[in-house]
Formats: sequence, structure tokens, C-alpha cells
Amino acid sequence: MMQTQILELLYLLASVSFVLGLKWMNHPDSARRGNLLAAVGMTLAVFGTIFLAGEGGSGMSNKGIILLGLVIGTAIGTVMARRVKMTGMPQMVSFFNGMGGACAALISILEFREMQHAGGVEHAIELVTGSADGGSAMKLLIIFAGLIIGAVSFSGSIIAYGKLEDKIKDRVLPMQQLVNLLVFGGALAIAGLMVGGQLEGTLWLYITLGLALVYGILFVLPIGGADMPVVISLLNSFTGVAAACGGFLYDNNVMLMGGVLVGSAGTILTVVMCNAMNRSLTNVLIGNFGGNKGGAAAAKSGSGGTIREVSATDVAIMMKYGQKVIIVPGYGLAVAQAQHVCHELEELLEKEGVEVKYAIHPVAGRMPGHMNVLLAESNVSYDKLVEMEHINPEFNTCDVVLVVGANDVVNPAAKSDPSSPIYGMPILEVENARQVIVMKRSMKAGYAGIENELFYQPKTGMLFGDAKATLTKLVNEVKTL
Amino acid sequence: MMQTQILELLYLLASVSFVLGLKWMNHPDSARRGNLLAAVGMTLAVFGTIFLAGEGGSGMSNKGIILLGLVIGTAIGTVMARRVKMTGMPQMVSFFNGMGGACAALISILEFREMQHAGGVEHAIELVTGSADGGSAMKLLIIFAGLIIGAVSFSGSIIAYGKLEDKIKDRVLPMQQLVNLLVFGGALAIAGLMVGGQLEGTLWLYITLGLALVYGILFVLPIGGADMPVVISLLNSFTGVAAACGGFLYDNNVMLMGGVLVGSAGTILTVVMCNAMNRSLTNVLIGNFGGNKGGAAAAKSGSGGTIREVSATDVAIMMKYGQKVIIVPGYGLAVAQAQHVCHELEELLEKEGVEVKYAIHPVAGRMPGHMNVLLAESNVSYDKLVEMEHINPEFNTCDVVLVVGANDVVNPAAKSDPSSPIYGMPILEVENARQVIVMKRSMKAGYAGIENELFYQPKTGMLFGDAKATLTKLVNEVKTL
Amino acid sequence: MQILEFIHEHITYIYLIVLMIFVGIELISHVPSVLHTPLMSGANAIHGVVLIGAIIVLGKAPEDDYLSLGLGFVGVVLGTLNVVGGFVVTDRMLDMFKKKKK
Amino acid sequence: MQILEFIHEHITYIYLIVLMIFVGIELISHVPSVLHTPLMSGANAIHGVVLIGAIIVLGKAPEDDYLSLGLGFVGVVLGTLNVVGGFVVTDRMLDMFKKKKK
Ligand SMILES: NC(=O)c1ccc[n+]([C@@H]2O[C@H](COP(=O)([O-])OP(=O)(O)OC[C@H]3O[C@@H](n4cnc5c(N)ncnc54)[C@H](OP(=O)(O)O)[C@@H]3O)[C@@H](O)[C@H]2O)c1
Ligand SMILES: NC(=O)c1ccc[n+]([C@@H]2O[C@H](COP(=O)([O-])OP(=O)(O)OC[C@H]3O[C@@H](n4cnc5c(N)ncnc54)[C@H](OP(=O)(O)O)[C@@H]3O)[C@@H](O)[C@H]2O)c1
Repeated sequence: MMQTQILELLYLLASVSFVLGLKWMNHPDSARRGNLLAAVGMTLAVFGTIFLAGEGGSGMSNKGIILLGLVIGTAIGTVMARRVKMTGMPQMVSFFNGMGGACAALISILEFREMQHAGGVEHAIELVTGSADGGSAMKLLIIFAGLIIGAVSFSGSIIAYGKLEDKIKDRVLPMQQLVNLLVFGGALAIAGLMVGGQLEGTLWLYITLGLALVYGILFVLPIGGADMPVVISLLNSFTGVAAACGGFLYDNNVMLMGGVLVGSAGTILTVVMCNAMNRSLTNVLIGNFGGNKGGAAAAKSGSGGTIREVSATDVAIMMKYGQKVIIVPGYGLAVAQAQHVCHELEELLEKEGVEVKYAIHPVAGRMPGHMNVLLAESNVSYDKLVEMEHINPEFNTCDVVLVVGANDVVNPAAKSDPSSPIYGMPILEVENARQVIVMKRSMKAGYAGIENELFYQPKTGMLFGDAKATLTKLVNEVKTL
Repeated sequence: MMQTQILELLYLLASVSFVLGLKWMNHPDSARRGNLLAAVGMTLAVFGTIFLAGEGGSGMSNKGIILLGLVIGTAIGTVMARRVKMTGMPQMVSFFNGMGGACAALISILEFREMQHAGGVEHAIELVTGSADGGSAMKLLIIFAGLIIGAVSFSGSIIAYGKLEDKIKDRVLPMQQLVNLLVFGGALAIAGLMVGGQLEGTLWLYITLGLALVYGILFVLPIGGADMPVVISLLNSFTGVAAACGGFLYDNNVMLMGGVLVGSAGTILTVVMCNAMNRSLTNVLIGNFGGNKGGAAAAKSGSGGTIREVSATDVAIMMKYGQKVIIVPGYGLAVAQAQHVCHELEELLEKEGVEVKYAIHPVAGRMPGHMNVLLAESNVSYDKLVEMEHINPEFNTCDVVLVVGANDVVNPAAKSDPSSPIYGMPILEVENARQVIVMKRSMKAGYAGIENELFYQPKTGMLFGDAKATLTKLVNEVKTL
Repeated sequence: MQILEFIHEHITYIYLIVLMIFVGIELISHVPSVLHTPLMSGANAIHGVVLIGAIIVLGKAPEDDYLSLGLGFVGVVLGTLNVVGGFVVTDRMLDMFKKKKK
Repeated sequence: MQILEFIHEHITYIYLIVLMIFVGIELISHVPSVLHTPLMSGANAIHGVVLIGAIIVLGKAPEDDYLSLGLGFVGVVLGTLNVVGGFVVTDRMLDMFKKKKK
């Protein structure tokens, strides 16, 4: 059957395209090409399956419905992905990830149904292993693995989505850890009994499904909203594993390869992301200084020293008659949606002959690359965005540093105070500049929920207010000066 | 058969140990552990094969002879590997590589013999593919691939060994390229005809073997001795591929995995090594400025400017009363075996309160890491060896730079002259120091065969003579001052 | 012993999985942190390959089994969402990272 | 078509080989240049796995076929040289790279 052989080749090409695509995504220059390559590989694999798989290589039955599903999915997916704002990207990724998880869970349900119809256990044997004993137990094991992992990934992703959209608040149940353990353990226990043959019937399948869904919710609910990128990356690798289960089930190489690849790459990516924030994964999951504690810690503010408030006019003069201004964008800039005004200010200053650069900290904002995405969106030229290692030596040649809604990434405690939770994280060394202006709304703490000594230094001036409003004021001041 | 299953598991573990071992070898801290891990994996695979493989899992026949071979090989290998001097390492690697190649070729010869005995073509079928047609052609193809690649690797490695031991000189035949093509083409053609079934008989096998051996010699003979590390790395990956052929032949996973791993890693390593010297692989193989041309280019020396000769006494005074001395070791230091005197000088100066460091260029010498190995051998402390990127900013704080038998790695043409063959290679920026002393025997060029403008600069003093002799003189001068 | 049996039966799968895990680890270990989000998104799109499973399930559902057809259909739609949405979002993100002429 | 046939028959091998090639490439791409020589030497020791082929050949040689026994024996000795020599030399080299207390 030539069709089967061609399909095998397509699967091989698709698997290679996934690996190469991910490899190319390692470098900004080739990243887009990598994504495209993986997409092409995926297309080959999907259409290959529809038209070449099945008995005799005649393709799938129900081609019409399948194609209809593809068309509808493509339409919705494209529209959603195109419409979403740049700053809404992480929740979008989470949503799509959830869809993949749901898809994996559905597959498991249907496969289980089919096993039951076909007269239960005995029939399924040759489908998986070709051997007589243990075959159907194996199949059940895979089905339940796909079901549980897929379901957790689905409900967890939806909660993560809700959190990032600010529709769901962080919530810790009493005895959260215990409840989590009971729910998850229950799901595993039922699955184990069914695989072992001690339990039977579709009802138990649905109970497992339900428990897994609940566990996904409980798992993500207490984690701070700001930690969601890490959680999404983790759920992402879960879905990868669920897809790999599917590959095992159908002896389908491309599902297996793609799933395992994402499973392993996603896990490492999660760890790497945690490292970039100087935290461990358990710390994120159990929540040592995540979102909900920020407010509390911030309460004990104003601990030492006095602050110096400055007016927008002062700052405008300083900048206009300076040689070099470095802007440090942070989470506050993103929240205030102030990137466009910021760009306007920058252009204005450049016209006045002032050199303006942006200092990009790798974990500024709430997702990696947040600042790049944000500023690029408002058309800031790419070579004005300077990464931490390269800008740090430049601060001492700079007249004014404008810290816009950033906090932790300029906190000197990371260098000087070994007891600080962010100790050891590399920071932007703004104190080396002649003047530091910090724009934020209050003296509240940032993500890590800790005091920032920088605000009390003599060279620091505080300019309070919403980032967008203050920046607009600055633009007007510079214009009218 | 539990034995077979255990063997399978051992092979899996061994394959993983190879990958992990190579991964760990990426970092100086874990490298030794990586090597050890791979060795343990190899041991498992070897003894597993002897005692668990074969029909019924009863192990191999002829166990006695096999073990005898292992013992003899281990004894000879250990003694050779322990006796060899550090500077003789590359030729030792080349020699062992050649042994692997020869082993692969022998396997092919014996498998061919067995095919003939068993009544030729038809019998071998199930051994390889399990399918009825093309099976034995496939087997023959693999046998010939292993034979040719193994033989080329063997004879090439032995020539490389001879060159590094200075027993074989570079030699270019008239019409070298054409002869190479004919010999290699001949081997391929005969192999092709035998696989296709048009030729038969053991004689042709030996003719192919002969041609492959000759090709290996012709391939390596014209390449400059200094390029041998690159060639050895390439031959290394050849032997990897030959081992992979064996894996294919016997359906043996660990041979396949190990062979392919080395084949691919070796190829990339070859390319990476070329890049570090700022050359392309073809350039090395066809020889653009390799060894034998160095002498010729050096003849046109003395082109511009005058040089300033200095005496050992001058240099001794300069160093003794300086604050900081940086030593730049190069190939000449290795040739003169001057590392021990050099260390003596360094200790002497340190005792006088002078700060002494070594500036290590990544491709100083004739093999990567050459200088580290050399100086570590003479007990120079590891933290005195500073890599290029870290030492370059230090030159301007340094009183005297002592360039000992280095040339290309301090040639400013790499930065300033786009027409130079080494243009673009990062160099040690010794010109930033207050004084530069260059120790070499003459005004001859180094490996790249080009003039070095540094020698003509006013701040440079030349101290002619063999590195060891001159350093000894310096040591005495410093002592008696 | 059952574990040995299991390894024996699935030995090629195990090799494939182990190697793929190594590939995944090595690929990601050297990524600059600004690319973490697009990379996560790209990986997200790739695990959309689970769509193929949904296609297989739907493709073998009997024509009169409406529940299977319905659920399978939903599976295909969701899987497609994952794939298409994933790739498009990633592409949009990466578009932000390319150098712009001023 | 023969090529399709070939791919079909050896599909798992092909996956394994392709993945292993990726692993090899990724592992080596980020090595500091001072480690090139020991790495080359370590890889050299690993391809000594060809020794297993020699063991198999020798192990199945008929007891009265002296040519096979002889050549197989030589093969085992040479393969062992590659393995043992390779690992020992690499170990000695790497020993030079470890930090020494002064
Ligand atoms: N990038 C990532 O991947 C990622 C992911 C998860 C967590 N994190 C963490 O997030 C933190 C990022 O540091 P960061 O310096 O960017 O942010 P930050 O430390 O969280 O500080 C943000 C500051 O912006 C101010 N702000 C909020 N809304 C504002 C508005 N509308 N106008 C003006 N100011 C406003 C807040 O102060 P007021 O309330 O006083 O205005 C707050 O102090 C790090 O701790 C990092 O580890 C990063
Ligand atoms: N490290 C590697 O992996 C590797 C591999 C292959 C090639 N290479 C190439 O080798 C070069 C290495 O640069 P390098 O600066 O170390 O060496 P180099 O440029 O080859 O220069 C060595 C100098 O040492 C002098 N010398 C030779 N014997 C001497 C002795 N007994 N006493 C004193 N001086 C002596 C020679 O000059 P006199 O004859 O006047 O004494 C020669 O100019 C680079 O071009 C690199 O690309 C490196």
C-alpha cells in the first residue's frame, strides 16, 4: 500500500519539522521561519491522515464532517488569534492549550466507548501491543493517562485564562494541599482499579474525568496571577504528554514525537522561566511570594528614610536639557497601556537632540519578552531596546533614568541584601545614573511584595500617578517648554 | 528469554550513558564524570553482549578467545594511554581511532566470508530485513559501507598519527585531486557492482579494501600537519558511521546509537573546530594556508619597518620591577617544551611581588586546549590561566606582555586587515600593554604563514632564540639581579 | 520481570521517547529569555498534533453513532483551534521581534 | 517507489538515526573551544562500541575456522584498544582541566 508508505514519510517529515521549527525558534532572526516550518509540517500530517490513513489507504470515513470541523476550527482560531491584543497573548496561549487538553480527553472518552462496544476488554488486544496478555490493560492505562492529563490541562488552562483576564481571583481553600491530594489521588485510584479490572463501566470513567477537571481547577486557583506564564508553560507540557499518549494508543509516530517533544521542551522551558525570575518551580506552585501576598507585604511600607517628590515640569526640564535618557519600562507601563505615549515622548526627546534608549530587563512585566512585545507594538525601533547586560555599563553615562512602572527589576536589594527573596536576581543598575525618576502610583510594592530602597535614595525623585496620565503630562510639558 | 530482555535494557542504558556522557563533557566541571559514565555504559554493553546475547541468551560461543582479546586489548590500551606524553595526545587519539576503523573493516570482511560460506546471497535474507527481496543486497551494501569507511578511517588515522609524530612529511602528488577521485571512485564502483550482483567473489572485496586503504592515505597525506586535529575529528566521525553500519547489520541498538551519535557529534565538532580557527572545512582539506605553505610565505619577511632587539637582561629588569606581567604562550612554547621553565619564571616573579597571569587563546598551539593541557601539566595553577575574553580588557593595566612562541594569535592584522587570511579571528590584544616582548627564534611566520606587524611596532622588543633556552636565561637573570 | 517484558515489547518506543526528550531539553536550554513566551506558544501549537487523534477517532466512528460523531466533531474543532490559533498567535508574537528599519 | 518501500521497512531506524543526529548536533554546538580535544577523544572512545560487532563475529565463528577466529580475535583486540585507550586518554586529558587548589 503506497498510501501508507507515503503517510509514513509525511509523518517523518512532520516530526523533523517540529524539531527544526523549535530549534529555529531559538534565535530572533530565524524564529518566524521556524514557526512556519512547524505549521507546514503539521498541515502535511493532518491532511495526510485524512486522505491516506485508514484501511487500504483510502483515507478516513466521515471525511465531510472532519473537513467541516477543520474549517470551523480554523475560522474561529484565526479570528481569535488575530483579534487578541498583544498584551492578551498569554491568556490566548492558555486558552488554545486548554483546547488541546480537551481534545485529548475527548479522544480518551471515545476510545473507551469503542472498547466497551467492541465487547470490552478482550477485543482491543491487537490494537496496541499485538500480544495476548496485558494488551488491553495497557490500552486502558493509556486511555486513562490521556484522559486525566488532558482534563487537568483543560480546566487548569481555563482557570489560568480567567486569571490573566482578571475574571478569576486568587483563592486558597482551607487545607488546600490536602484537598488537592484527595481529589487527584481519587482520580488515580479509580483509574488504577479500572486498568486492573476491579472496576468496570462508563460511569467510573466520567467520575475520573470529573475529578481530574476539579483537580485542574484546584491546582491553578491559589497560584498568583503573575505566575501564570510559568503555570501555562507547565500545562503546555502536560498537553504534550497527553498528545504523546494518543500517539502510543494509535501507534502514530507523529503524535508520539510531537507530544514527547513538547512534553520535554515545555518542562525545561518551565524550569528555565523560573530560573530567570530567580525562583524554583515548587516555590511558584506552592506560592512563596506570589501575587496574593504582594498587597500584604506592601502594607508595611514607608519603613525607612524620606522620599523626594518631583513635579512633571522638573522632570521635563531635566530630560529636555540632558544628553542621554534611559527609559526602564516595567509591569506598570503595560497595565497602564502607556506604551504609545512613551514612544511619543521618546520621539519628542530625540527631536530635541536627546539620546533615548530603553533598558529591557528579561523578566520585566508579567511574561518573558513582555516589554519587547509591548514596545515593538507601538513601533519603537528595535535597536533602541537594549538588553540588561548591554545597558548596565551605560547607566553611568546617562543623565536621567525614567523608571516607568517598574519596581523589582530595579531593586538594589537583589544585589545587596542576602535575606531578600529576590537576592541574586540580576537587576538594572539604575543607581549609577545621575538622576533617577520613578513613576508609579503609590509607594506600594511590586510583584515580589518587597520594599525598594531605591525610592529613598537622594538621587531618586518620585513622580506619582498612573503611568499613562503622567507620561501624557510629560509630553505636554516638553512640548510647551 | 529473560536474558535477551536484560541485554536490551543494558543496551538502552548504554545508549543513554553515551548521550549523557557527551553532554557532561561540555563543561569542565562535569567532563570527567561524563567520560566515566560513558565508560561504564560501554562496559555494561560489552559484557552484556558476551554473556547474554546469542541463541537462547546463553552468551557467545568462543567466550575464552573473546575474553583473551579483551584482556590483551585492555592491557595494551591502558599502557599506551598512560605512557603517552600530554603533548602526544592528539596522535594517540588518532591511533585509537584507526584501531576502531580497522575493527569495523574486519567485521565487514568476516561477515562477507560468512555470507559466501552460507551459500551466498539467498541465505542472509532474514538476518537483516526479514523481507524476501532486496534483503541480501541491503546486507551487502552495509558490509561494503562498513568496509570502505572503516578502511579509510584506519589508513587515514595512521597517516595522521605519523604526521603528528613527525615521521611523515606533507606531500602533494601531481594531479592529487584526480588520483584521489579515481581511487575512491574505483572502490565505490566495485562495491556498487557487487551489491548489484554483477560482480562476485572474495577477490573483489579485497580489491575494494585495498583501494579504500590507499584512498585514506592519499586523503590525509597532503594536509598540513598542523591541521591534523581537524582531520582526526573528521576521521573520528567516519569511524562512528562505520560502527553504525555494524549496528544496522546486527540489528544492534547500542552500536547504532553510539555510532550515529559519534558520527553526528564528530561532524559538528569538526565544523566547530574549523570555525574557531576562522577557516572552512574545505579550506582545511584542500589546504589554503596549511602547514606546507607557511615556509614559503614566511620567505617574504622583513617587508616593512625596523625591529628592535632587546637583551634578556633588559627584559628581566622590566619584569622584575613591573607590577603585572601577562604571559602569552603559543605553539613555540609547546615545541620547545618550555612549559616547566615558564612556570619557574612565573613563580620567581610572583615571589618578587609581581602579578603574573597567562593569556590563553582558544586556538593557541596546534590542538584546542593545547595551552591548558601544557601548562596544567607543569603545575601552573588553574586560576592563573585566563581566557581570551576575560584577559583582553586587562592588557592596558599591564606593564609587560611576554609572548612566548606565539604569533598568529597576537597578529593585529586579524582586526585591521580585511585581506588577511586570518581576518575576523578574535585575537589577544597585546598592543594595549605598555611593553610587548616577543620571544621566537627568527622573523619567520607562524601557522598561517603571514607577516606580523606587531613585531615592527615601537613598543615591541624582540628576544630571539629557542623559547626554552631564552626562558632559562631569563630565570637566571631575574635570580641574579 | 513484568517490567522487563514491558521494556522488551516497547523498546523502540522507549528509544524514541528518550531521544526525543534529550532533543527537547537540548533545544530549550540555550534560549534567550525574551523568546520564552513565543517559544511556549510555538510548543503549544505543536502539541496540537493531538488533532490527528481526534481525526482518527472521528474517522472510524460508525455513521449512526451520533454521540461518537458529535464528540469526535467537537474534538476536531478543538484540536484545530489549538493548532491554528497556536501557530497564528506565535507568528504574530514573533513578528514583534524582528528588527525594524527606522 | 523502491525508496518508499525502503523507508517503510526501516522507519524506526530512520527515526532513531534522525533523532540521534539532532542530539549529536545540539550537544556539540555549545562546547567551549578548550574542550574540543577531550571531546573529540571522548567521542573516539564511544565509537569503540564497534567492539561489540567484533565480539558478535568472533562469537559465532565456527570452532574450526581458524581464519575467522584469527581475524575476529584481532578485531576484538583492536576494538578494545579503541575503547580502553580512548577512555583512559580522555580521562587523563580532562584531569588537566580540573581546578587546582593553589
Ligand atoms: N516577565 C516575566 O516573565 C514574569 C512572570 C511572572 C512574574 N514576573 C515578576 O514580575 C516582576 C517584574 O518586575 P517589574 O519591575 O516589571 O514590575 P513590578 O516589580 O511588579 O512592579 C510594578 C510596579 O508598577 C506600578 N504600577 C502598577 N500599575 C501602574 C500604573 N497604572 N501606572 C504606574 N505604575 C503602576 C506598581 O506600583 P504602584 O502600585 O505603586 O503603582 C508596581 O510597583 C519581577 O519580580 C518578576 O520576577 C515576571
Ligand atoms: N589550537 C588549535 O586547535 C589549532 C589547530 C590547528 C592550527 N591552529 C593554528 O595555529 C596557530 C596558533 O597560533 P600560535 O600563535 O600559537 O602559533 P603560530 O602562529 O603557529 O606561531 C608559533 C611561533 O612560534 C615560534 N617558534 C617555533 N618554535 C619555537 C621555539 N622552539 N622557540 C621559540 N619560538 C618558536 C615560531 O617562530 P620562529 O620560527 O621564528 O621561532 C612561530 O612564529 C593559529 O593560526 C591557529 O589557527 C590551531
